[in-house]
Amino acid sequence: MQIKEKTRIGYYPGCAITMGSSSEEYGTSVLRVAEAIGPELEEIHDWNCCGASSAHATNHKLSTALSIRNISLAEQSGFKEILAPCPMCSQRLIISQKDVADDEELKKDVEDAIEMPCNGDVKILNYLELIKNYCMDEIAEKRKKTPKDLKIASYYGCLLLRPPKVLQFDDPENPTSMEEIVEATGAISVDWELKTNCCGGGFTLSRTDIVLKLTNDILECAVDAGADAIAVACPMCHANLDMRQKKIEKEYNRKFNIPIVYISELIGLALDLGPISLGLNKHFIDTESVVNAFA
Amino acid sequence: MKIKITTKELKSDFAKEVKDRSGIDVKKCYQCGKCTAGCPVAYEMDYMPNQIIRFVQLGLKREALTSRTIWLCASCITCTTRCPKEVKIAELMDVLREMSLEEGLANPLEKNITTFHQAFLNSVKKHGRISELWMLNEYKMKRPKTALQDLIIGPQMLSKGKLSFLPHDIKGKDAVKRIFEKCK
Amino acid sequence: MAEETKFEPKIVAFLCNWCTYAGADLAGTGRNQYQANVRVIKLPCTGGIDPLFLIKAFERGADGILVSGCHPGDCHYNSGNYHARRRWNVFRPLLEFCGINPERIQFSWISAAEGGKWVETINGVVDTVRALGPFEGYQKINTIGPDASSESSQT
Amino acid sequence: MGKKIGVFVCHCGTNISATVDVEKVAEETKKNNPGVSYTTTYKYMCSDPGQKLLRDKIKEEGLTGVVIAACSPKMHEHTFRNAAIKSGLNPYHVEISNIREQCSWVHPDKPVGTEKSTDLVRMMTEKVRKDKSLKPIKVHVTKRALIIGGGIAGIQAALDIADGGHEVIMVEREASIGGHMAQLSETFPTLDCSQCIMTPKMVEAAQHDNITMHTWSEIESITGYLGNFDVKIRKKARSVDLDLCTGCSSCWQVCPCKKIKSEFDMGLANRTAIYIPFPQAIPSKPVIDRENCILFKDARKKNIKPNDSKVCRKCIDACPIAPVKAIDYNQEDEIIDVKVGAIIVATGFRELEDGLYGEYGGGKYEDVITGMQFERLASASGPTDGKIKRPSDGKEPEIVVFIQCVGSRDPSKGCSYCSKTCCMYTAKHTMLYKHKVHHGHAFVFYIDIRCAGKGYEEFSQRAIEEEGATYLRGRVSRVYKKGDKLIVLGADTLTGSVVEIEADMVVLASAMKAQDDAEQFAQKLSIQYDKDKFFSEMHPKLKPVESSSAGIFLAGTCQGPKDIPETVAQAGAAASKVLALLSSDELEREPVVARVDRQLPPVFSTCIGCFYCQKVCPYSAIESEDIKARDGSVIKTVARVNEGLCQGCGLCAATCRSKSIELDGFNDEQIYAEINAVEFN
Amino acid sequence: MIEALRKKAEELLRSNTVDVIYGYGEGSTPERTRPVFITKPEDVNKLIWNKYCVYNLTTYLKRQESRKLGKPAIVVKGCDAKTIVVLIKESQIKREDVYILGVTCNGVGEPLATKCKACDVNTPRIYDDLIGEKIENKEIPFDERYAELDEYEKLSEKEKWDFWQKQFAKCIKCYACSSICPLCFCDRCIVDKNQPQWIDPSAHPRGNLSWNVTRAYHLAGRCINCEECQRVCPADIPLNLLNKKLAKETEKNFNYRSGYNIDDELAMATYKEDDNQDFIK
Repeated sequence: MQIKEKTRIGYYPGCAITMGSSSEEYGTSVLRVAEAIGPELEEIHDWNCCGASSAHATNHKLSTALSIRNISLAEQSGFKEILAPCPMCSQRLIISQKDVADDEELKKDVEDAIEMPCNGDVKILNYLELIKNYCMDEIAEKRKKTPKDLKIASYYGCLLLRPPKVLQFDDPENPTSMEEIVEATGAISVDWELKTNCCGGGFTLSRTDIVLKLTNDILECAVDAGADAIAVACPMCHANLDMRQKKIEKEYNRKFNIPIVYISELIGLALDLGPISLGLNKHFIDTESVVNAFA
Repeated sequence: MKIKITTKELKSDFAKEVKDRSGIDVKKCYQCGKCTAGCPVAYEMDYMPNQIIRFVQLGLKREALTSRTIWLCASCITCTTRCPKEVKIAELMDVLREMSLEEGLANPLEKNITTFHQAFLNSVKKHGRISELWMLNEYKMKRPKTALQDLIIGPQMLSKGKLSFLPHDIKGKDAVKRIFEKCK
Repeated sequence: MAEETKFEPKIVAFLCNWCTYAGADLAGTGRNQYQANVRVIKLPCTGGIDPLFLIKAFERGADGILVSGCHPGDCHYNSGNYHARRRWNVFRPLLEFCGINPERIQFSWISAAEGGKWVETINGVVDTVRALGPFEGYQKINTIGPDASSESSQT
Repeated sequence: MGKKIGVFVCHCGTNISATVDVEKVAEETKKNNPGVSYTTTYKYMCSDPGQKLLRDKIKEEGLTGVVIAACSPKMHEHTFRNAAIKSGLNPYHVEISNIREQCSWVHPDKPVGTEKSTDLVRMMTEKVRKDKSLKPIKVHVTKRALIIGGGIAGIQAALDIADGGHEVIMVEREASIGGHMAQLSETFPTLDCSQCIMTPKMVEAAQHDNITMHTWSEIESITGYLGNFDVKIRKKARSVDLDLCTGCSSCWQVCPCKKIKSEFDMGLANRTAIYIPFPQAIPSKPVIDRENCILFKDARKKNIKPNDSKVCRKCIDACPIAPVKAIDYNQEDEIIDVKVGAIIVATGFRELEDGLYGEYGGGKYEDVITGMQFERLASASGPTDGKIKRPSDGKEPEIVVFIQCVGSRDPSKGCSYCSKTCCMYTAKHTMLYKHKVHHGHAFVFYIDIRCAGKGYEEFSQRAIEEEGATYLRGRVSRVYKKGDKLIVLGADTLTGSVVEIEADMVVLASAMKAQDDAEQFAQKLSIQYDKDKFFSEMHPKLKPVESSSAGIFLAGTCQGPKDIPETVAQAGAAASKVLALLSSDELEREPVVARVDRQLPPVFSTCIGCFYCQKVCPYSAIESEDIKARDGSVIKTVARVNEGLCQGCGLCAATCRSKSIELDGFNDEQIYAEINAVEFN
Repeated sequence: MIEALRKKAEELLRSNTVDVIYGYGEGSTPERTRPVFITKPEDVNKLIWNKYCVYNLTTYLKRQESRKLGKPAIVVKGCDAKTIVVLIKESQIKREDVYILGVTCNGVGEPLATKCKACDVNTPRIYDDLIGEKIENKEIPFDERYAELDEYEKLSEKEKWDFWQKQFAKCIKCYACSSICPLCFCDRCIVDKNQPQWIDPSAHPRGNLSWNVTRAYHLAGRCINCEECQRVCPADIPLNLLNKKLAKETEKNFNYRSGYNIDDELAMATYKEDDNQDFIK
């Protein structure tokens, strides 16, 4: 095997997936997988929240400044690429980067607010992009387990794909990146229709009713397509599909009980990194069926 | 409703204001309704997304800024993605929300949503990052009616170690605070 | 010299045959009056106007020049006006750089249907150039030394 | 040496003389312009006596140049030039000074008008001084027309020209003529069967004595100009000898490759490898699809001549023609040279490709079909014998959703224009569907209904009022599969609501696009095309069938989306233009053309051969010419103007830095004289 | 570097790849160089390369005297190499008829020539052989490349007029500017056309403006900024300012830089439908 020098990539976890947060298992599994096969992830020093929907929904300049501060910090540490596993974060960072590139005045204001310059030459990667760019060969080489007949519905949601002209990642209507990764872990991809639908995202607390309806459609579609589990790469999708699942079942009177797993967890299972260390015990919906498939 | 167009309305040139702020040119929209057709939240909205654009086209500022629709938009960007005329509709909603807050016109029926955004940003302002528990706390205090709906989830999250009691302050939290000040 | 009569600028207009010349004719048919300071030189197309023509007109003593042709997309020769536009895009800043007021050379698209626009444009050019005064700079060098034009048949 | 110039100032009744002192103009002109030997004024110069005055004075005074100060040259330049010819003066020594439209009518102050008129007359006398005799350009005409494309446009134009008594060469790249119209089921707004009106025309064209047809052929190159085009046609190897073959069908009946998607049936049915595209094809003789035929595959693999392959050979064995079989595996492409005088381009359109609309499945769902596919489903000679059946399972669809503007009016997919025909054909589709599936429901999503044509509005209203189609105003955002249904997410902006329909089949009113190779083809012909790659007409209003190159005309959808009546009308118009052109042996053209400087050796030409002129010429009228020494070595390469192609815009002349190109009628000396003659003091 | 150059030159001559090398040779003083035309392999030691090699040798591509020597290999700096691109685009020479000996260059002249101050072609963008260590070409922002113009563009209309009138008044119509210019290759220059005489060829001040404006305009979208015109002007007229102004406008309006890309269409022989027309009413 070739010994490659590990590429150094800035790591921007974002609030949702750090330890002690709602989706810490995503962060944990991303880091575990990176240790095993990925490039070297180095946390951006003293990063701050990207502002998420709340910022861009109410104050464009604030939203841009909060995101750009992180990019500038990364630039100062000499990173050429940043991984932001949370698609809310990666989307905000990419959009902000483009907005300042397109608008000199905004750039000036933002640089003034964050008290730092911003060159804009750092590339921001979402998690699927990172895996596709750096880890596909490694997964093939180092895969230890092959799941038995595990059918996975890959769920992208909104933020990985849209707006496509800015993010420029995969086909916005029929993406296939996640399926390729799922298949690399040895699982079977099921073709289903709602993989790019919206789960209601940030409305989980403020308009739970909307979230319940949208997630019900998604769960129903995946289950009807024969999926044993749904793979995601977004903490919000996960929160809505996993934590809210019991409530959905009650509200719409249908039993799903379908595990929602992070794509990083799936990779981790294929590499035999151990379910607990990947955080699979932290899910609301029991993930045992998935873990067992890799036995 | 009746749309009354007066010189005052025409002079205000809402569409131009929107364009100057965001670069979004609503004149391009020819009202095909594809945004509405694909909107996952449209069923809850008081006006369809295309109608909001129509308000902007016609200079009906108040109608647009007091709508519930702008708050119900989930920013899933399906509309922008599929718009045949490349109008950035989701981004337009952002601008309208901003203007709505500035003018104090945010629809009280969607107070949950505006309060959530406020609680979220307050947490960022204070700590530099989100402290989910404290953010939740602030939100629930302000919107007590919503407190019950997450009664089951909260404790379960705590038990799985998913809600930390300690807010995590970043070193540069003062810098973040200054960002908030400068971006008012 | 005291209260002499109002300065009447001389304007040379280079027009394309198909649009602006016909537009100027239409202004006539409609009896739309305008100032008489313009002398029209008709060419098939604005694409056929060499910047040398403009230089020559200034040399001869023009105070202002108008170049006018078909609107983009309407050129009788498909692309003549587009090529012309490219030329003016570089020639105009060059003259400006040399200290010639760009208002002395104006460009317009006037279609065969725009008699009104022709009238407005001519009046606009005449008024603007009248306000600028005679193109003394050029006329001054014109009078130094012998007249170079061997072709001249004027007095 | 000097010219004797006569100046005639017209009163135009009082149109001029009311505000211009014409006598004074004449007097001043005579006084101040040496060389002006005669001046006069006259009440109406354009009247018969006025013209006679001109003719007489040219003779009497021996005038070699004339200025008429009168109305705009657009009015009577032609009149006066013709009068000059009658007195033996070359007409290009006559110039018009426009003192009516551009002076007397717009300047009410008489002294001002008089002064300006005097100026204008002087400018023209100076120009006349430099005028040269020009001869009209004569171009020989080859009395034969080329028609490119064998669809309804091409066929109509070919028949019209052939009936007019001229030879027509028709080139069609498919194996049969007929084009899209042959694929259609019924036609709007009368619902008559397309085949029934198309097939007789196809037969007529094939049997016409004046029409030579080359199917399975393409244009290799076209050179030359108006009246004299040299055309190379590539007759692609058909593998079947058209003279020997009788179209008996023995070969395609035995062909074992039966699973090839039929292009004619839009992929809804299969064909064999040796095939005729459809039963009524003309010529009704097969072609071998060399990509898919197993014999050819074998030959390619083994790198041997096809006829040496031993694989299959069933078709040749079945061919009853003897002693020489009609099938020739080794047949090669053949290049045919023809000379023609005029060309009609009728290359048609293509339907929008699948896959562009990911949100409608991007071609993934069998039951989401295009408009052309629906035509085949509805056609009595189609794969389902005219029964409306879903492609996936053959079930009769109970709810069909028609989506309009798929690819039309959609700049985000690179297509901003309206395809013009879809509103009508969708209305037609709903009717055909309702006629065949009485209990079915048709829903149409539209943005605007555009049915401007005779009987069109009534037709589309009939679809709604009588046939019960439900029209919903809004675009569809998403189509996806749920079970065996298709979920259509649309909007109805009139009620302000989202509409979700569980449909059995979806029909996309796909846009009409320019042919894929339109751009290269246009370059081959030196004709212009628009941003959507449709060929551009010379003038959008007044020259709608002329291309930007003289002698090349446009018919049908290659110029832009249009329906059958409009296509036929345009084809007829193009044909009549060609007939007019072919009616004379020689063409005369205004001699306003550019000319590249030529000099005696050793200079030959001041042209340095930078060829900027060639790059800016809108008509590809600039050629390069090698000036050669006696030993054949090239001394220099310079530009040359092809008079047949030049339209006289002067772009080249203005582009030339050394002023080595000049435009006759507007040459350097003439313009210089005009500029110089402006009175600046 | 000189050794590499000489070796390559010798090789090219010996193999009959070319008939002549246009290069730089020693001048009368160490600070001077002069063009040399090497036709014999044994003469290659006459070739030199140093920071005094300011000229643009491509001007010899248009001259009959040098053309007679046969197929050339020509020593070019990055800036000079751009000329060849234009000459090829304008059909004055075929690519295969010239062998390009590109030299990498960190700037010439003592003090450094103005043209070198914002150089982004230290390594030529076109060559057959590269002599010298490859230098990464910088990307220089638009404003910086045309900074030289700033002080003149700032002048008032009257100041501009006066400045240029003073400059043009010095012109003696010696035409050194056009004869040195590698892109002024017309057999008959426009001033030599006398029917009609568009431009007064005598040293009349009026003709001077017309001549200088026309000369500059004829280089619009073509000049590659070698500054040879300015260097040879006996009256020290800052001719290159005019050329540079036009280069700036061409780039600003048409996004075109002469000599940079052989695949670009010549700026003044093409157009875009959305070209600027702000100034057209």
